[in-house]
Amino acid sequence: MVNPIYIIILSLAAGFLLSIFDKSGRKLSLIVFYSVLTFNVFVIADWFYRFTVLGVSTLTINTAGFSAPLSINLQLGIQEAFVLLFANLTGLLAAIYLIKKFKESNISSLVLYLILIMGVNGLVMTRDLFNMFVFLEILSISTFALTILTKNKKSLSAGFKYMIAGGVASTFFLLGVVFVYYFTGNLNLDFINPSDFTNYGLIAIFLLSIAVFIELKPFPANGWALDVYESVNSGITSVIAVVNSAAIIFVFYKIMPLLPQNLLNIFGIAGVVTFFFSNLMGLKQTNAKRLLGYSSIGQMGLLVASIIYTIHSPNKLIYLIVGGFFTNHLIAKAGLFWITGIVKKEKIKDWGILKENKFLLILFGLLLFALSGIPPFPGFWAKWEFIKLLVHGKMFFVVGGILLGSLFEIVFLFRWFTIAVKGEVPSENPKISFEFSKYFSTTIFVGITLTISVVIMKYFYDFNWFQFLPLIAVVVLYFLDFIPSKIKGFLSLIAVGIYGYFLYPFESNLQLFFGIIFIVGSAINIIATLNRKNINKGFYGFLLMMIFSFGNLLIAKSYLEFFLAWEFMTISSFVLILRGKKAQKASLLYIIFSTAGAYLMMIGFSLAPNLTSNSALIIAISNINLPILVTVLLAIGFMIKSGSLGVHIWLPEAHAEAESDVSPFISAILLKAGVFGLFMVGISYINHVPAFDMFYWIGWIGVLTAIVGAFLASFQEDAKRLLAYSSMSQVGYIVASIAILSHLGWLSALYLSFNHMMFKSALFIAIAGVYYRTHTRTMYEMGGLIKKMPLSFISVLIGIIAVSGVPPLSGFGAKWLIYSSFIERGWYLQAGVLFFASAVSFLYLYRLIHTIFLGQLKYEHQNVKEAPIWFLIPQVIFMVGIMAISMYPNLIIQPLNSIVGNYFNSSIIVDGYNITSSLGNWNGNMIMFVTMGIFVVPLIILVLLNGRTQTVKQFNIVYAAERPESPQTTHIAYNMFAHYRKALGGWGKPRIWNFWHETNEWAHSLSGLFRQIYTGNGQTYILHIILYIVVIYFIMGV
Amino acid sequence: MDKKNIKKIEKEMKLANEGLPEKERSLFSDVRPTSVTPLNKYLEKFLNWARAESLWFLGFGTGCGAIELRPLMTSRYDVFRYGIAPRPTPRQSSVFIIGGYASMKTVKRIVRSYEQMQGPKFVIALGSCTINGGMYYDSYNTINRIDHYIPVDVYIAGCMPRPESLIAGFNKLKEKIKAGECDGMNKYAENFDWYKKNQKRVIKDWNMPDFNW
Amino acid sequence: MDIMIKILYAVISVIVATVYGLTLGGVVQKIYARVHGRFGPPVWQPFIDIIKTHGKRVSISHGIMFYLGPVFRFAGGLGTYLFIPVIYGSVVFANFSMAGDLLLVMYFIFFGQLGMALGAGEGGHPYSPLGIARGLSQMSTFELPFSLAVIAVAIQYDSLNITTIVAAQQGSILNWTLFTNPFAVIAAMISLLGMNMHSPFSLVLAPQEIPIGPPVEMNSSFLAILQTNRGLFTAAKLVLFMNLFFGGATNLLIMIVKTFFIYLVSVIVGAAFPRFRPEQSFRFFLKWPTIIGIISIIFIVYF
Amino acid sequence: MIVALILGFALLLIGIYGMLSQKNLIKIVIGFSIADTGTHIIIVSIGYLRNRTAPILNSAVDISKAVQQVVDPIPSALVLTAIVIGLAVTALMLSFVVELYKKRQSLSIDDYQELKW
Amino acid sequence: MKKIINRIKEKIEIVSLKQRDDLYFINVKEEHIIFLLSYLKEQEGFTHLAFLQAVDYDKYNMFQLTYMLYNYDIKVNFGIKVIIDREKSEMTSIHKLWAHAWQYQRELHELFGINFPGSPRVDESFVLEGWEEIPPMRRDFDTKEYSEKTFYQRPGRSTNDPKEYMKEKLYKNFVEPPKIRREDD
Repeated sequence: MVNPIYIIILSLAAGFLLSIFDKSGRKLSLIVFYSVLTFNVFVIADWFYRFTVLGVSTLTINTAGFSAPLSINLQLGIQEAFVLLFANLTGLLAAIYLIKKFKESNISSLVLYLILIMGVNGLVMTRDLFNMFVFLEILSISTFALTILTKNKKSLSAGFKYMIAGGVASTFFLLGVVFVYYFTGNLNLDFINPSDFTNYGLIAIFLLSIAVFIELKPFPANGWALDVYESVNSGITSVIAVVNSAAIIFVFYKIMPLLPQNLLNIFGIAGVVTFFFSNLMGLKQTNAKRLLGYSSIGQMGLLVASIIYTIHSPNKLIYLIVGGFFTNHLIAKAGLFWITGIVKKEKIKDWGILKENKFLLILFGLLLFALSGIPPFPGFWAKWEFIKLLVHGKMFFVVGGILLGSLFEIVFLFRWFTIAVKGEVPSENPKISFEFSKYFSTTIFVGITLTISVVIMKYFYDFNWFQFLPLIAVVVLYFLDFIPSKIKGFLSLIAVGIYGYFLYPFESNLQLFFGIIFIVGSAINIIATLNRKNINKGFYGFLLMMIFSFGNLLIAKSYLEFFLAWEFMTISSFVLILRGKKAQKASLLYIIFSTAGAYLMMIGFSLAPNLTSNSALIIAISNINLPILVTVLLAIGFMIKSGSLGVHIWLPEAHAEAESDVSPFISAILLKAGVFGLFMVGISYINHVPAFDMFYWIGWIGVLTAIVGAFLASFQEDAKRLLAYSSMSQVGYIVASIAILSHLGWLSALYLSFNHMMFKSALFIAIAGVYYRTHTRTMYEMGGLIKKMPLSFISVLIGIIAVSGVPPLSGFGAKWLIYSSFIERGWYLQAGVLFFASAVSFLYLYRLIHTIFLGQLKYEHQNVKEAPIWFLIPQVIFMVGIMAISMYPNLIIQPLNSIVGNYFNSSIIVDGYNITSSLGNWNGNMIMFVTMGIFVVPLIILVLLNGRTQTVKQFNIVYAAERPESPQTTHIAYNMFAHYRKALGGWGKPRIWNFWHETNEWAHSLSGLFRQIYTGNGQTYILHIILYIVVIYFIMGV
Repeated sequence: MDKKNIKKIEKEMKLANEGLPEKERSLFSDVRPTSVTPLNKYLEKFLNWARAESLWFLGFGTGCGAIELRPLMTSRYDVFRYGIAPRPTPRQSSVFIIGGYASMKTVKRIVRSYEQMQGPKFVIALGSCTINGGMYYDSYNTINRIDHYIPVDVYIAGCMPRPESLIAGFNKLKEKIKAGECDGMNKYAENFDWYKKNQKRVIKDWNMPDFNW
Repeated sequence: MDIMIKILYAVISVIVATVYGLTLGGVVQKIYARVHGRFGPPVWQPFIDIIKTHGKRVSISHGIMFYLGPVFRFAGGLGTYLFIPVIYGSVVFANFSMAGDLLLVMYFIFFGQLGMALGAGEGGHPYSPLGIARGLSQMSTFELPFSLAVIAVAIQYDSLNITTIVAAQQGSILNWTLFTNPFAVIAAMISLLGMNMHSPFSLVLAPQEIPIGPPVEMNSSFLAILQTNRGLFTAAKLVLFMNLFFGGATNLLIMIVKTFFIYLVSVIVGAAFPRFRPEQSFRFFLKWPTIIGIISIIFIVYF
Repeated sequence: MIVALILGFALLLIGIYGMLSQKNLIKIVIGFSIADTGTHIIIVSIGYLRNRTAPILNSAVDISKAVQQVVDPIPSALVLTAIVIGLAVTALMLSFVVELYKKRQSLSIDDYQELKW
Repeated sequence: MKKIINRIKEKIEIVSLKQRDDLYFINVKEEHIIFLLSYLKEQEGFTHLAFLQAVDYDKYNMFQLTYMLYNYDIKVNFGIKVIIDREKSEMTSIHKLWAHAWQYQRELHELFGINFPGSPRVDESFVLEGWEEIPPMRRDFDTKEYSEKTFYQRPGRSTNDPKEYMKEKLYKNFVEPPKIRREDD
């Protein structure tokens, strides 16, 4: 209804009249100023509503009464409305953000701001080339002037550099426009036909497009933009970074149809190069705003590449990808600049200050997650679709550049986030001043991101509410955070129960089995978390998110649903790990490795042929013939998550540094997600065995993980780190037995994973109980706790017997199954190495139980009480579980046999309790009773024949006719297997750790090398621009 | 003395262990030793035979007698023939050989090792120094009569008796055990306070429990 | 009903094995004495020692785990023995071997080891964990060649069941594993040295370095049970080796003769060699015996 | 038309060369304005047709035959706005230079390099 | 060795005595002792401190300390005697010159009561744990009486002169062997 031309007219008129209004007081001028801005937003919003919902066709407005070629015509279509809506909205919110600044500064800044908004609107709507030049100039001049809103030396020189570079670019733009006119004789975009640009004509369109591309700050020629981002006032920088760039990117979008294909490709490649290198250089940044500058340049490059590469795809896809990247960049960037404005801290390492202000930290976190493409934010969907598109287009080089670039981005963004959450608060001025206006605009923007993501989730993908569950859990529990922790614990327990109930009718019993591990296992582990005393905000929210994402993993129907659940699981476990006291490095390491794995899986999934049946992925994948590259990628992704050799360095850090009642979740259940994935890959692999026998190598990796994990575990001083390496070694067993691809192999894999979940959670919870009482994790500080904590001792004793595989308990069943499957399959050397690993596992198991429970009790632990009841209940449940399985193995062998039955024909005969395989037979029940009988005989002998027994205290030992000086000196715990380490000699060196450390160093030095380009000298920047143009010209090969 | 009142006796007569600092009192057991009488005669006769046939002596070399123990294990004297073997810890040995002079410092260690030995235990004292102080009778440091500090079963005189006389001593000990006369443990438990008084008179800084279990 | 008979037979075979094990110990003491040129204790000396140690009137215990340590150890010894079919074909000496399976027996050895480790650990004496750390590390290294040899045997006879392995070796002397796969036997015999803890590998009970290692706090009846177990456990291991590598035994006499000569190997090596440093012994086991083990597997697979 | 075009390009290159080589800020601004005028000349020379007159409808050119006598009017119209914009940009640049001089009392561009890497 | 003693004589006033050609003794005043020891050790090559002993002359109310040094090159033992007052019974510690001297000084402190301030662990018990009496090596301490007091005597101890006892016990019918004249006496 309102003709969009009024936007330009009104802002222009207001611009001039403001100085008059100002005469009668600044308040009046401000009111006028803000009313104009809100008017613009409403007009555009109304049109946008008409276009999208009512489906009105694009509107063309002719000026000065003449039709198009003679006069300038403006056009407002769905794309323009979308861009303008966001541009004006950001403009309004940035203005609100700058309200304090506008009050003080003279009226000219308000005028300039209005002119800027008018320039943006005009630039987007105009179809006429020269008019575009005019609006571009208006826009640039007002931005140049606004840069010195806060007058300091840095912003002035940055402004000057920006102006020169902008000037050069606009000169070329002008030349381009003129030559286009010369060759086509026409200035209006609609009437120029691209065929005119034959041989000579190419120079015109080249000049035009290169000028616009320079404005978009391509990689080598964007020094001037970085200085502006770093020094200018945050409000203005957000406007420059978002509103200007949005307008210019749209200009590029408008002139794109004219460009020849080879020029387009060059710009696409240049975009990806910009994204990759700016993120690489971001690694080395310590200044917050400059880091955001690098990231925004990168995002612009990505946006350009996305526009170019989605040119031939259907509209819906374009809107999703380009729209997703656009909103993601726009909102996240503006929000983050505003937050840097609020926090006012130059150096990243001082951002520990954010810990004080929880609300701001949440905003900051959400915006960072949006920027780095974590679901449910738009960036995630856009990246998924874009990678899928590129992979189908066989452009692997581009895919590689983008994924590697976004990995660098994840590194420096999450490093920033972990510093903010875990960094120490800087001493001077620790307080963040609260300004309503700044908070208001940031919260609005975060709200908009969330609404967009929900819209995308609803509109583009018809997800059922299961996929939303993890999100709902976090939000609901965020609002319930004031309730004391125990009630929240019970609530979450009930929630998991209900979720399990809804999840129950699984399609395949393999899902049921993993369902039990995930849901029932986490339910029991939640009991252990009930021991928490204080409110501990946000813990149960993310815990539920993780558990629900486990469940969603099982019932995922499409690749995207699986990947969505996978990413939810990663991000929630990352936040849970981050809660640990010294967990900053550990969580960063974890998120980097998981995202790298996730990206590999993303490529894998996009390469995989699409699913036929709509049943759960685990079933549907069995009749899909995954090409070999996909299986390799997926397998690597899943193995990263299950901590196999070579990518295992995140595992000990994450387990040890996470809070003591979180580590059981991570080690017992999170690793099983990787195992579930490997099963999925295995299922598709067995139906269509391709040439290259990949699973043979996965088998070797599993075996080596087992042996290396066992050795590393036995040389640890910290109890939780020891258990972490032990889980790595146990999962190594599982991975190796999956790789056998035989009935017995998979049976042992499932049996061991169920076993591992039980005894590993029991062990971790027991150590949590010990840590809760003795407040220390290093083992040599403990000792002799059997007298004070007998129940924990029993649970650890049963745990280590189960882990080591000593006959009566269920561990032996796992070992028997594994060795028979290995020998049956013919992997003899692997069986030998596995046997060696299980023998070495005795070392660390004995070390765990001896240093903590046996030996000498220290003075300070004299009055330690038994672990709290909440830790004991889950341990008792798990102990009962282990005893039940070892007493009646059929309880689990029977169902597992049927599960594996529908993939392989069964190779074992189960009659009663006697299980006979091709090699030998095992009767768990009989062994258990015989062992009990055997155990009773010497007990009776001892009780009968033993004289009067006198139980004595800990110092009544034969100490070579002396008395022991102190418990510390007589307790053998520190560096227990020093001779073994000496025997291993060279083999003991941490090679893999060094390798990853080297790559990290190498990446940082490379980033240091590339950022030398920005020497800070304005002239060199102009030189870069001109050289860039010349280089692109030659590449284009006119 | 059946089981019931042993418990009662034990409870009232807890050892004080003042020699120890306050912090370490709870690290040592303060139970008083009690004498344990054998159950029935014939079983005891048989067990005495077994105890005599397999004498494990504690390799605790005090004074110059220790050097005599080494040749016993060589092929020339070969004491293994009689079932006699050295054991490194008092827990597993039944014979405690005190070889020669015992200074005040050594008596403390002798008492501690003797009390840490188990069940029927026998003591052989070599050389005249254990009998009446020998040539160090007038020294400020040497104990004159060892039997005031721990009960002794067999003395072997001589200013360091040769291995042959040692074997003779062992045989004498075997006869005494078979005859059932060697009851050092009960003797020590019954007049425990007398022994403790004597020991405390000689051992000045008593930083150990009253009875070293 | 047959359970009762089976238990009765098991009791008989355990008593026979323990007596045989202890006399074997006595005989070995005699051999050591003869090597040193002295008469040495009478052959039945171990029995007297056991009776004497049981005869002790007083014993001290450091807590429940210490009390159960020797029980675990002896149960481990009993279990290892009972799960091996001692005499091929005889019902009396079949023990509980119908579930008899190589992996079960190999892992039952660990059962005894682990129990002993826990019991000695509770004792609180520094020497016991030192001894156990050495014992476990050495056990982990000598298990490698032994497991490789066992796998080679499993491949050769295509089964992990001891009865089938022994059955395959009957007939003439030539089809003992000794001749059909000599490398496996060499590797296994070297690891037997480690298992029996005779001199070159007597790290655990190293009399000079850590006086008798783990059982330093064991006294009176606890010690007696350990001594009986030493007899039974050695017998069990020897029977296992006899079955796997030397063609099993059809009657008691052959069993005694064969096991005696197997044991003799480690005794003679023990009498001649001084003790290794811990890291030397670990490195020793991981070098040559493992290579021989791998050769034995390759030998079986490809010939 | 060709001569004017070449002249325009020459001026443009001189201007850019001036911007790149000179250290003094004011000289850079001058270089920029030269380049700007160069572009304007190019714009005008684009619309030139042989022996035709400037597109000003006044006494010399009567309305009816204007189309044959007049040079292509659009570039000339465009150049007007371009000149105005060039003027605005140069003015702003000079005000920046004044501000910079007030802050650091130095005109060489090398002194304003603190924002780097 | 003569030259060395003369050189010492120039420096400080001493009394020297030649026991054997490889053993010399000198008496020194208390204040010169440390100077002399360090001089001998650094310049004269007497690098080895064999022992440090004391003699208790309670009649003259003095202790006499003897430092026995040894020179590996000229193979000579050199004893330095010094008199210190019995009441004060204090001597500067020489553990800085010879590290192992603390052992001797600790023993002297326990058995003679001579105090060496600054010497490491000088007041820890050496042999006698928890000794309350006066230092036992002093002349005025009667060991026999102490032994009878603290340790229990076994009655029936009799001592007899070994010469007569042997003659009476073993060589009853012993005939004195004829004396053989040796050429040198």
